[in-house]
Amino acid sequence: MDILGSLVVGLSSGGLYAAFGVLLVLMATLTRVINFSQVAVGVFGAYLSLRFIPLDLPTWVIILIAMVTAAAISALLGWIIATWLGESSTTARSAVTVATLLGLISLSFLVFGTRPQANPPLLVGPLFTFGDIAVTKVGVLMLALAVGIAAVSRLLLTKTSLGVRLRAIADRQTAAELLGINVKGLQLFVWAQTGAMSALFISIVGNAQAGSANSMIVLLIPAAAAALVGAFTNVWLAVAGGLLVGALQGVLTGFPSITLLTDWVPLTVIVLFLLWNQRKEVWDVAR
Amino acid sequence: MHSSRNLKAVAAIAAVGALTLAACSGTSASDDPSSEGSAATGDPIVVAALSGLTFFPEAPEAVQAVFDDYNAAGGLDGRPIDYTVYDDKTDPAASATAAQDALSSGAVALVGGSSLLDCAVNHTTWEENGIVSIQGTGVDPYCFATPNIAPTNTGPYFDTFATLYYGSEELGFENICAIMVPDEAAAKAAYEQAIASWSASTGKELSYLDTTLVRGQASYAGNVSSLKSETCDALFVAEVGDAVLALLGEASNQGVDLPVLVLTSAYSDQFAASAAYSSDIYLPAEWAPYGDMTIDGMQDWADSMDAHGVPKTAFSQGGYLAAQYFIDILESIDGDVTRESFTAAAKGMTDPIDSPIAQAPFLFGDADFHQPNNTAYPVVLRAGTNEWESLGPLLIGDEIGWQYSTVPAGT
Amino acid sequence: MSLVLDDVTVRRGIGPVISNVSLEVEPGKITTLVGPNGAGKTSLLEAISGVVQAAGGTITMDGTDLRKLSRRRRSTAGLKHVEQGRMIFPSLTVRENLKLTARTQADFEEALALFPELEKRIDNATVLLSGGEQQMVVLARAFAAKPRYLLLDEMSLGLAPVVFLRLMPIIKQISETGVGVLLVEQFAHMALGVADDAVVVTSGRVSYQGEPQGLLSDEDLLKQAYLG
Amino acid sequence: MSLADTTAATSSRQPDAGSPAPRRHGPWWFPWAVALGVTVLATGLAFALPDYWLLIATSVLVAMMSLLGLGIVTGTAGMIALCQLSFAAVGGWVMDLLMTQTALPELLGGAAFVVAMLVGATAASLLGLIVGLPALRLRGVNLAVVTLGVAAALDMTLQKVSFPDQWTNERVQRPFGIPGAEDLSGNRSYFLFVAGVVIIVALGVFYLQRSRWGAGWRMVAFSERGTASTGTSVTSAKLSAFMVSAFIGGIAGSLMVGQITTANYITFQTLNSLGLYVLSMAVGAHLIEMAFFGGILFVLIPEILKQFNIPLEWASIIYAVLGIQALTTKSSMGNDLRRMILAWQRKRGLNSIESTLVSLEPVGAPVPAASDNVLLEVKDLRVEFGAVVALSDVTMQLHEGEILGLIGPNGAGKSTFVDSLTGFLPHHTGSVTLDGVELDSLAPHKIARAGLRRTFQQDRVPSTMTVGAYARFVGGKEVDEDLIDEVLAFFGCPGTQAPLQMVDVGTRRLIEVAANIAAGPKLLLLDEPAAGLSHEEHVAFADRLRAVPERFGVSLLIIEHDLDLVRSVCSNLVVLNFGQVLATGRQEDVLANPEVLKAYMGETEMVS
Repeated sequence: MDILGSLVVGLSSGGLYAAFGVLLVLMATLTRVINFSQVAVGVFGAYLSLRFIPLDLPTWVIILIAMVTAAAISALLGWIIATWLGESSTTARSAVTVATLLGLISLSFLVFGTRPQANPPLLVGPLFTFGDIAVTKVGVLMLALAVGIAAVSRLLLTKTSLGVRLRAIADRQTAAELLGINVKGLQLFVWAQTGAMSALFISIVGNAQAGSANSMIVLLIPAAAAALVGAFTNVWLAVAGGLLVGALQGVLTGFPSITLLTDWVPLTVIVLFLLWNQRKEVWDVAR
Repeated sequence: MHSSRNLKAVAAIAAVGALTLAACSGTSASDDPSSEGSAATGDPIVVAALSGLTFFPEAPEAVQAVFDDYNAAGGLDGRPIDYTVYDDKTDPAASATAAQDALSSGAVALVGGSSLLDCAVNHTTWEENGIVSIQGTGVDPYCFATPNIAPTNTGPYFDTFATLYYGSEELGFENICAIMVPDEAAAKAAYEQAIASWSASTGKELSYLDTTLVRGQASYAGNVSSLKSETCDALFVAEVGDAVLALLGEASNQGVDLPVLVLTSAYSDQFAASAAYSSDIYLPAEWAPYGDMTIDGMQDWADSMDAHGVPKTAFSQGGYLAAQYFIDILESIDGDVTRESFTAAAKGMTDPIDSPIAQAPFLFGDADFHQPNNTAYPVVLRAGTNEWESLGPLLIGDEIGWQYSTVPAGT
Repeated sequence: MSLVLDDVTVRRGIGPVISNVSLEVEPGKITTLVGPNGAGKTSLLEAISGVVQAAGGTITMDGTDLRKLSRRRRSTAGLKHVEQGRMIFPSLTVRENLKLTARTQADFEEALALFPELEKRIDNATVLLSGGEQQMVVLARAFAAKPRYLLLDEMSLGLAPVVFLRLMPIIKQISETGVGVLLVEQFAHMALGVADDAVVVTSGRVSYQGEPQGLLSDEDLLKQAYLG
Repeated sequence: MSLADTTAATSSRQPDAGSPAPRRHGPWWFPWAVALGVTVLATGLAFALPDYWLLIATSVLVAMMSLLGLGIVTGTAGMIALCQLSFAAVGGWVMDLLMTQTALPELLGGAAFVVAMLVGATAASLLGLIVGLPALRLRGVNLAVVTLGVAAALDMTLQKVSFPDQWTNERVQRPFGIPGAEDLSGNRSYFLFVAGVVIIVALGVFYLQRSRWGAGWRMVAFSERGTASTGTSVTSAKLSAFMVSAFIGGIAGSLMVGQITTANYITFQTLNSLGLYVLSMAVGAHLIEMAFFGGILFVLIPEILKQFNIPLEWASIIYAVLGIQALTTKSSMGNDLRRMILAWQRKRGLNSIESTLVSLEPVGAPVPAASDNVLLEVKDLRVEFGAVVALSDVTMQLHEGEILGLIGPNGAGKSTFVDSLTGFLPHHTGSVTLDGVELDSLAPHKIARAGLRRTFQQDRVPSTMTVGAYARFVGGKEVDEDLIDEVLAFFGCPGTQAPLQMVDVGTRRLIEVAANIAAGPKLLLLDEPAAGLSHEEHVAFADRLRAVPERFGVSLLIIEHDLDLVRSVCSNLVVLNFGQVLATGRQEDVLANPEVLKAYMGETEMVS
């Protein structure tokens, strides 16, 4: 398969990875948490919203319910971390999200069962095709969302007073607090926003990629890999990382002879990239 | 809320180092004295099952429903059936433990089990301890290839054969492309045997076979895109419901609209409601289509399920049948009901039990392997609808060249 | 109406770093706190602003019990703590740093007017500024919030004395607008020069409290206080 | 160790002469007694437990094994590792392969299982090495993401290749002819076998935790800089943690496979690894008894739920809640328990630990004189942070045998100077040579090994160790135990048995100084060693420091604010101001230099 073709295939799922990757980067920079529950809250919110389908509500209301639910769960998680682990290390803060991931997966089995969720995708079909290669609508939308969120967050962070406060918190949390900035409130805002976005993404892809609670882990891993490419600091590299992971996955399935290596290649590529990118020695604390 | 109570219980019991906790006892099926005057109250007959409760709760629920009715009607000469389901968490270690649990409960037989790996893990234990299992839904190949297990369902390997056969012979697809998750080596071999059996019967070959899938794949983009460059007029997918949905979702996104042949595990209302695919989806139902009340026995089944609040699905059909078969064999026993006498009765069966629901008579008997059910009833989910439609006619394995496989493993 | 510390004790780890300290900061006046390194001066400021919790005693600001408030509430109530080590937000520009606290354009301009030299660097990221300019940003930022009380910790840290000299009159100017300033300094003479009150802390206890002139005229006392 | 012992050991001027050797490891027989007790208990249980509970008890032991391994990475070394069952899977897979696809069982008979298990565990530890390799660069939580990726990738690989017993439909033979899972008598013997393995591994972990490696893991969890400065590579500490953890995980995997005699990828799924991780945080699995308790919880919570017919998913939710509770309170059941025991001991007066520095008789050594040999030569050292020049053209010398003082006002660049000398700021220009050896391009731990050590302003002494374990770790492999006792006693530090958790911060820093002296570097940099000490302790500390070069052969460079201390121990001084050397020379001359006082105090009037 040619390079262009594989990139296009990568776009199909890579857009989603990129979108989640951007959320993970935003969370890492603005709240100092690598959020292992990022996908889980979205899936949980989306599944819960499906319960409202029998009420014959318009689709946008269903999605809104998903987003609000996910935002609430995410904000609750953020509140727990901000309240008890406000000054703790990123590792300690992130560890809590591992526990919530476990809890959300199990809760999802209990509440929603394990059958496929009636979670119809919002967008189906290719946007356009040339030859055997199809550019999928959902891939393009996801990529657009990833780039859009990256761009909007950048604008928000540089052009608005809210953004300036968020950056101040990211720079020095205690100093920001001493200036009277509502650190906890703003961090909860970030948690809620990224939670809502997660639910939106899951509602868009529907059960084409999130058919069961398993997707809470299954989608997290490539998304985290994408964010890792951006070293959890650079949204644009995370977008590129998402596409890279998607493309590698897509291309490698074309080579059944190396099927055993296929699952390891994306991880290896990313780790090698990071080892190269972070080749400067970094110490755990400034001094 | 359950949770706080559970936590307290856990804390209290864990704190005293609860290894000394009394040996486990399954909760017994509560007799319902209010229903009929003749409810069974005698010495209970203990029956057990292993099930991945999270994944297949309906099969054992259906068994319980049948037994409740049976007990209410007086049981076996006043002796009720005491039925316990052991959750194997779809985990081999838990399954092995649950097997010991079931054995030490004094169960005379295992009825209506439904687990992804129970047969593979425990079949030697059943053999060693002289107990038979009338599996509700058997999945792994050992369910169909060992002496002490006889499932009521046909299993994914016959399903594979039947759905391919229906595709090539009835629907006339010339170029079937297949995507399947091989799971374990034994299952992979069993699938390969099923495909070989289809080729032997029809003289056809798959145009394309992709066995690189794994459970819980993040994306099927690559699999679908590889498929697109092949010549296919139908797509066979061997995966469970949610994975099939995800794969078909990706296929739709990439503009694939081939007719699809899937396995019976997709046969549910949820699947029908969730699928958004622009072509027909065919599958071989293991029993009479669960929505078709015109078939003999289906109304009884539906009434029983409704009375006990069990969902009417293919899985509850399996459980219902397993329980019915069990009672039939139970009532054929002369003298004391024990594990030994039940096993002897099952293995000594010569007259099959007729069942219109299964559409094939059930015989345990003394064979090295059992696959009493080898029929499939084709159904379809038409593009744009969300209800399964019965197609028929019934496919009977013996008539269309199905070759039983006796040794499941080996590559 | 003042910032009053009564019998305050602060613990870090196992032992107290500040024991039974009482002092008062009046609006419009500068109270200068000197003492050897490790005397607990920074810990005292942190206890006032809430970075650490005081272990004992009372801290009130214009009658409000500060110990009951979170550090953010203390800040919004009008207490601004300028921490040691030039706590700029490196990725923010000078303008953004000031806008962070300035509620009105007038506040912003008034704060900027303290240091007209910042105007030509207004859209530069603060990380690119010199140490002195960074300290100016930090001071202007605190002033832009229109505080009632200002805690200044070691403004001179790493600054050339000539730069620090530039800051002193500004601090005086700020206090003259009615702000109560608690100034912790190592450059004792300069800091005492603008002080209205002087406090010396050694080994976590107040060893001198009174007129800054009294301290300045007693070299031995000062040297003792200063060098430990 | 009681207070009386401490005083006895420290009040002697020459502790090496005739004072009783202090206990170092607690009673040596203690772990063996526990092991024996557990063996007896396990044997009793094997015969007393009903069949079903025997299986449960076996599962408890296997879960404990997984947690023991995990505890090393998560609890001891402080990293997030989400692939513990991947290690188990690799161990189990290799064992399975050897047992079902090779002639090993025929060759070795009953012992084949044990050999295969060890080979499997070794293979698992190789995977541990590979997983740990990104630790070369990726710090903190990024490594967690990698472990999660490994868990998922291995999950998929296992699905594709299957466990080898499935290839030929053959069961794995249990060790020593123990019958398979279908036979109840087999389960009894297998339980005993598992108990035996667990006891051996637990003993191994017990001694490892107390070894240099174990100390290294604790140090890494507490401070990477602190670890490097003791001459231990942070990378190898992390790698060894991963490797040992994976090795034990591999053994757990073999035991799991042996329990059911066939295996399947589902047992080793990522989700289960997450559950184990969360549980290990909740119980504090770095403590052996807590790993055991965690094993009980891991198996018993689902069992109890089963009894009440509650869906087993609640078990994971309970782990999650316990985990969140533990993480948010920054503690674990194990740590809570230990803390309670320590508090109780303190109440009983068993653990009154304080420095006796002031009660020591003064040595009365003079300020040491410098020899002619230049030990440390710094030329044109320059450090920039962005546009800010932190150090410019710093040139200085330190002679063998002297105590050189480095002074200067706050922010003058003193700490930057120490950091760049000891390798924590690799991007400096200029040259640093110690005894003729160029240090510039070396990593911090190499610099420490070359004989240049440092202490830190902040507390870098992990509270999770005993004084002795810490001192032995800092002292290095070849350190003489008697020398450790001598130096600790020389500085009036608590005895080696004292847990650092019970020691106040000021005393911890004395212990840091003492341990670094015992390590025998050519030169030791002390970064504000006297902060946190009382005036009396200052005086006693200075008195002891003056004797160090002569007595222990260690030259000192002291960075200090406290001019009293500097005056009383240093022969020569270097003054830094604004990153430049302002003055250098004999102490009296430098302190009399008006420029110095001006810089130091900001005022010329201070000269008096």
